[in-house]
Amino acid sequence: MKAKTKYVPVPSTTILPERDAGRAPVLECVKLGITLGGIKAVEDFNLTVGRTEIVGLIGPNGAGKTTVFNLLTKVYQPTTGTILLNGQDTHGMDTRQVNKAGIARTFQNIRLFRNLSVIDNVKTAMNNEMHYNMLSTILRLPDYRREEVAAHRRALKLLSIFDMQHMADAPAGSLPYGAQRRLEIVRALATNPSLLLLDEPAAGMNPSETADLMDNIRKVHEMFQIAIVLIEHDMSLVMNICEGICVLNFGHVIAKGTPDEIQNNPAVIEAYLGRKKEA
Amino acid sequence: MTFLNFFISGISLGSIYAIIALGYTMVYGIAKMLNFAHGDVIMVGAYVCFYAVARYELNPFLGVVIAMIVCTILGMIVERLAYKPLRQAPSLAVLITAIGMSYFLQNTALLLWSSNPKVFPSIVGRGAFKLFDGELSISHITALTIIACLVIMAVLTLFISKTKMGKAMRACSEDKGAAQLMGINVNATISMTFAIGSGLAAVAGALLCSAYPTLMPTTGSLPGIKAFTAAVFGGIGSIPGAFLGGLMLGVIEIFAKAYISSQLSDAVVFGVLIVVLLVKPAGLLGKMTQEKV
Amino acid sequence: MTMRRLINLKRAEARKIYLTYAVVIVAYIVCQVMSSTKFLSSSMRGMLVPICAYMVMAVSLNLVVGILGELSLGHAGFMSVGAFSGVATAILLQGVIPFAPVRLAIAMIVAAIFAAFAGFIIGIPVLRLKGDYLAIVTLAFGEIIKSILNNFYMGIDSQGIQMSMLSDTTRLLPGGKLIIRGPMGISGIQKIATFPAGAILLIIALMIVFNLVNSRSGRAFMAIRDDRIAAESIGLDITKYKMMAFVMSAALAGAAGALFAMNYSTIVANKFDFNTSILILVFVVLGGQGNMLGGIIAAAVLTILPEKLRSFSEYRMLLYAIVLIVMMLATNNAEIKEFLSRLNPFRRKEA
Amino acid sequence: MKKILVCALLVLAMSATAFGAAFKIGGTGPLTGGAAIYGTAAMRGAQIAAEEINAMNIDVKFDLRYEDDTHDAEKAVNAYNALKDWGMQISLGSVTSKPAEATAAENFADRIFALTPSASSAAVTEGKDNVFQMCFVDPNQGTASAQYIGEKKLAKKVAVIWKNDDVYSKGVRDTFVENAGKHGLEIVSETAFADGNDTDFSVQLTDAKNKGAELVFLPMYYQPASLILAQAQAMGYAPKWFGIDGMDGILTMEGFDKSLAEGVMLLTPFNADAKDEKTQKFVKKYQEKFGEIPNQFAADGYDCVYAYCQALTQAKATPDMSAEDLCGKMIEQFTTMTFNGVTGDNVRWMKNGEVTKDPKGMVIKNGAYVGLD
Repeated sequence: MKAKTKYVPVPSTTILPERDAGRAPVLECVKLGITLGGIKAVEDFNLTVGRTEIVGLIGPNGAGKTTVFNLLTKVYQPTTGTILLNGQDTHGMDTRQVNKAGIARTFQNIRLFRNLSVIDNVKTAMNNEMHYNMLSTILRLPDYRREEVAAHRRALKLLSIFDMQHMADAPAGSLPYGAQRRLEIVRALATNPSLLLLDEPAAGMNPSETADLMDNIRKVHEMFQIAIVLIEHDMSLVMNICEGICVLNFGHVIAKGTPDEIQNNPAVIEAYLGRKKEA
Repeated sequence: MTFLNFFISGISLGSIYAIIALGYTMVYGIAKMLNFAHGDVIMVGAYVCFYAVARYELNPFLGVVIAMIVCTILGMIVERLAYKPLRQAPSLAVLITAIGMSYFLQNTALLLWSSNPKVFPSIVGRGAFKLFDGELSISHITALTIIACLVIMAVLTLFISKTKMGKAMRACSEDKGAAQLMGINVNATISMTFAIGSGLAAVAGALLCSAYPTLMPTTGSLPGIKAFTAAVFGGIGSIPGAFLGGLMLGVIEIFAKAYISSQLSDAVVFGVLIVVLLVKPAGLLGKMTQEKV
Repeated sequence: MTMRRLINLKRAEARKIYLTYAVVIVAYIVCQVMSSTKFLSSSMRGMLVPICAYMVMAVSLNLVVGILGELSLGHAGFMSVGAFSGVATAILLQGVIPFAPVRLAIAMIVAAIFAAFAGFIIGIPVLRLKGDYLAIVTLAFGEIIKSILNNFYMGIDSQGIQMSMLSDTTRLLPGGKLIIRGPMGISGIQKIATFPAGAILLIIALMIVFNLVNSRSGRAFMAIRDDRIAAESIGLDITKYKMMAFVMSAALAGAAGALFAMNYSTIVANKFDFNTSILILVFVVLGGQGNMLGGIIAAAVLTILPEKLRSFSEYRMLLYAIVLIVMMLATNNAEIKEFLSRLNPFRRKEA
Repeated sequence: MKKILVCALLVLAMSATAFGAAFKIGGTGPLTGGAAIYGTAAMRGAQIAAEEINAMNIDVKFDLRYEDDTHDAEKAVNAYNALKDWGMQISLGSVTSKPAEATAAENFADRIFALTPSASSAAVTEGKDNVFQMCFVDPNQGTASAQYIGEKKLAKKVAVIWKNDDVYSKGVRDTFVENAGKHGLEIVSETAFADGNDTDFSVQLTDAKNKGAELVFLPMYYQPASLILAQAQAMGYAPKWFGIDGMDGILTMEGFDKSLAEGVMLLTPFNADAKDEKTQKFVKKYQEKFGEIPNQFAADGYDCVYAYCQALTQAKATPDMSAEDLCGKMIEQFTTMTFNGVTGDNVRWMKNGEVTKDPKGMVIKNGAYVGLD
């Protein structure tokens, strides 16, 4: 066991919902920070996410929200701080290992496997639960068939949550924008995460699409009983769906709390919502 | 003293690689394509220079100028006919077209100028500067090549950083779409890049064949590949990188021959290249670009 | 029935795969019949085996370039490793296994193993790099393999196999035989490669690649090609899959190399140089990246083309270059493509 | 109906003989690519010989065809097959060694007689009763060179620079090194180069110079040799130079400074400056036709066709004979006849296909060959 924590995990200001109290949190970030090109993009970031909590990460453009996701998924290695995932220190892990440990994400700029079909995008994400080997692959042995069939069924089931099963065979790159965003969520879910990170899932969607998305996120949350952190600019979505909200500005957390608390927080209003209200 | 002499031979060979690599790196930096026909443009430049100097007995420098003009035009024609239609195509398609162009130039040269090797007349004679009682000698052509290399590098750097065209080139190398939106004529800029690269190729051809004076239709192809390696070694797209990469490649090649094995020198050179790229994945002076997530 | 449909790929893709097999088998039968009834010229007959070898090379490189999306400029190096190890195996087995097809099969398997091993060794450093840098390192390795084989000596005598580098210091006992002779390569090879063997190898290669592509590994390859960062984010082991594709591709190239070499009485390392690597890359690009049938057809066309151009004597290679450029322009330029499709009277009406 | 068919067949047969009044003779060689100099020269030499013979008032006529093999074994077999489809009856093999090895195996299998102008590797003829060489076999050149240098006491300390990826260079180098000791030579320096690094020779020359080599042996073609001579002069190193037949041609390179080659010795069967009538006629024709002075490859090609002419005449062969019949006759002729050509007098062939002719020691004086003693 290599426990190379830089900081002793201390409970940060928790905003855990009632139902998760007493259960170990999914994610604990302690004094997380990174310097990119000499600039402290994120500094002293503390966040605790409950087992089934939905957390919103908001803030003006350039506040460092996506950087936090990149730190959590180890696209960047943090310069300071600790990330505990299900109580396990993720220090030294890479993106792949973090995913295996339970984090799945979507991307702000959609990153689908554009030339693969919709269902193959989902099945690719199930790779780690398939175990047939090279020989079975080439000779099409029974375990190949068994696992492929199982994966196919599960992929269709996941797609049907978002009502996408009918487009299973279309190339992912050819889907309309909204469907691409949904597919990214399905793909992330297919890796069986305990924490789902959604980076602006509603970007570019019209109000009715956004409303559908909101329902879908709720549905997913209920079905899988997982924690979700989402970055979003659409305040109606954030305020409606999130139980806890964390506000970032210039790489620092400026506020944390329930949607009501955040809406009335003067610092937030000044930094972010305030401008919106004036507009 | 032997060591120093080898070092000078290495620099001499390396400066030739460097000057070819400059052409590769310019075109790569701006058009983002590996122009495998570059080596053959060098060959054409050398032939033009050869005919001007040896057959028509013109002044060697006039010969180089004529070669530059011919190659510049050739480069622009090649770009217009073969590469421009593929601007939107996948980069591999352009690579293969460049290779086709390389075959085309080689075989045209074979028909025009026959396969018989020609001995290139040196553009500055065969003399050498003797130092330390002749223990150390630097041939005039080596000195000229290094100077030419430095001058070209300086001029290119100035051109790219100071002139309007140069700035347009840099803009194109960063982002063609954005450059277009800023009112830069991307096609003209790329065409200009090829013109400059090919003009440089003519100089490189004259220097290559002055230093190692045999000229055949295949003269350009192997030095071309070596120079391409040098460009990557230094960080492809970087002008000082091409210079440094070329010199280092030359020195390593000579030292490998002298101190390791003359039979395995190529293996050693490429081995060093691999090690360097593992330590510095974007070459010695190349910029590491991080993909934005 | 539903099960089959479930597991199996989209129909269009499946159709493409069956079409590929069908084309290969029909072409094989036609050539075989024509060849045995002497309808085929010696020139064509002589090219059947090398064409098969090049087709396998195209399929194998397509796995790396088309499916995995990495550019390799040193693929001939693996062909070379396969050619030398395969031929050496065949020579060593000459007394032991008198039946040539079995010897050929064993030689190809050994060649595939050696080439796969070379692929693995090379893969360790190479796969850490990206894009053009990866390409140049594969080029470098191709040259290194060539340079090493040009200085490699191997012989056999009563004491077993002897090897040396740089110069022949094997000191074989009387009755021993020097098999690999540095720059002189291998001479006096028994020509045991046959067209049916080539066709079988091609079918096997296609089977391996198609089955691989339509499996979890194949999806991983293509996912890495389409978006490496996303692939990592869903837990794919990039290095492992890149290595898998690279090694598999090297193994197939090795088998193809053995087949190729055993169609000639002599081979040298210089045959498998940068130009050969490029030639194979041309097959892949011209046939369409990831398109196995296209690559196969391109391999056949580009191997036969220079032979058919012989009547143009000295203009032959010039014409070849022009045809190559024109083909690249025609298949990749949007305007020309549009123009060509307008010429095609059978084109589908677009809605 | 049957009659018509028979008539048609008869006409066909007749036209075939009328058409086949000449022997179809074919060869392959590199006509494009880096080795094109050698193939083109051999082809042109053969062309001149064929034209001359066809203009003569004798029964033997030739229909000559050369195909490009780009110095590659695979392409050589393709070229050979193309010639076979054309109806080649006798073959000129291939010009360069490795391709020739590949085509020789085909010649052997198809029973088409081959006489290669210049493929000098021993493996070309090895084990094939119907493949013969016009040039010296490589190992003989190495042995002969070592012997010559030893016997004439040209030097004691010798350096060798050879081409590491070339069958020809390697073949000569191997036997030279093997035999050097026997003739009292000490090899003090041995260095190599290869295709990608054949421009800079400072390391090889410095090594030879520092180790005190009095003579440098250059088993290679003339193009790299010309670079070596120029670079040696630039660094002020002036040993004795000794080359082999591939060195021939160095004086005729356009723009070559002949003073560089002053004193270079070489063993070559051909000398374009020779005063005998045969050579002068050939050189003059070649120059008129192609504007260049023929090298050894051209001379070999030329001699090959003349040797065939002599053998076919003596065997009373006719063009309607099959390739296999001709093959038997040619084997018989070539193992017994004596031929005088531009590359040597009293040329004879051994049963294994190797040629025996005296290599002429030449030295370059004032830009021309002069016979050594």
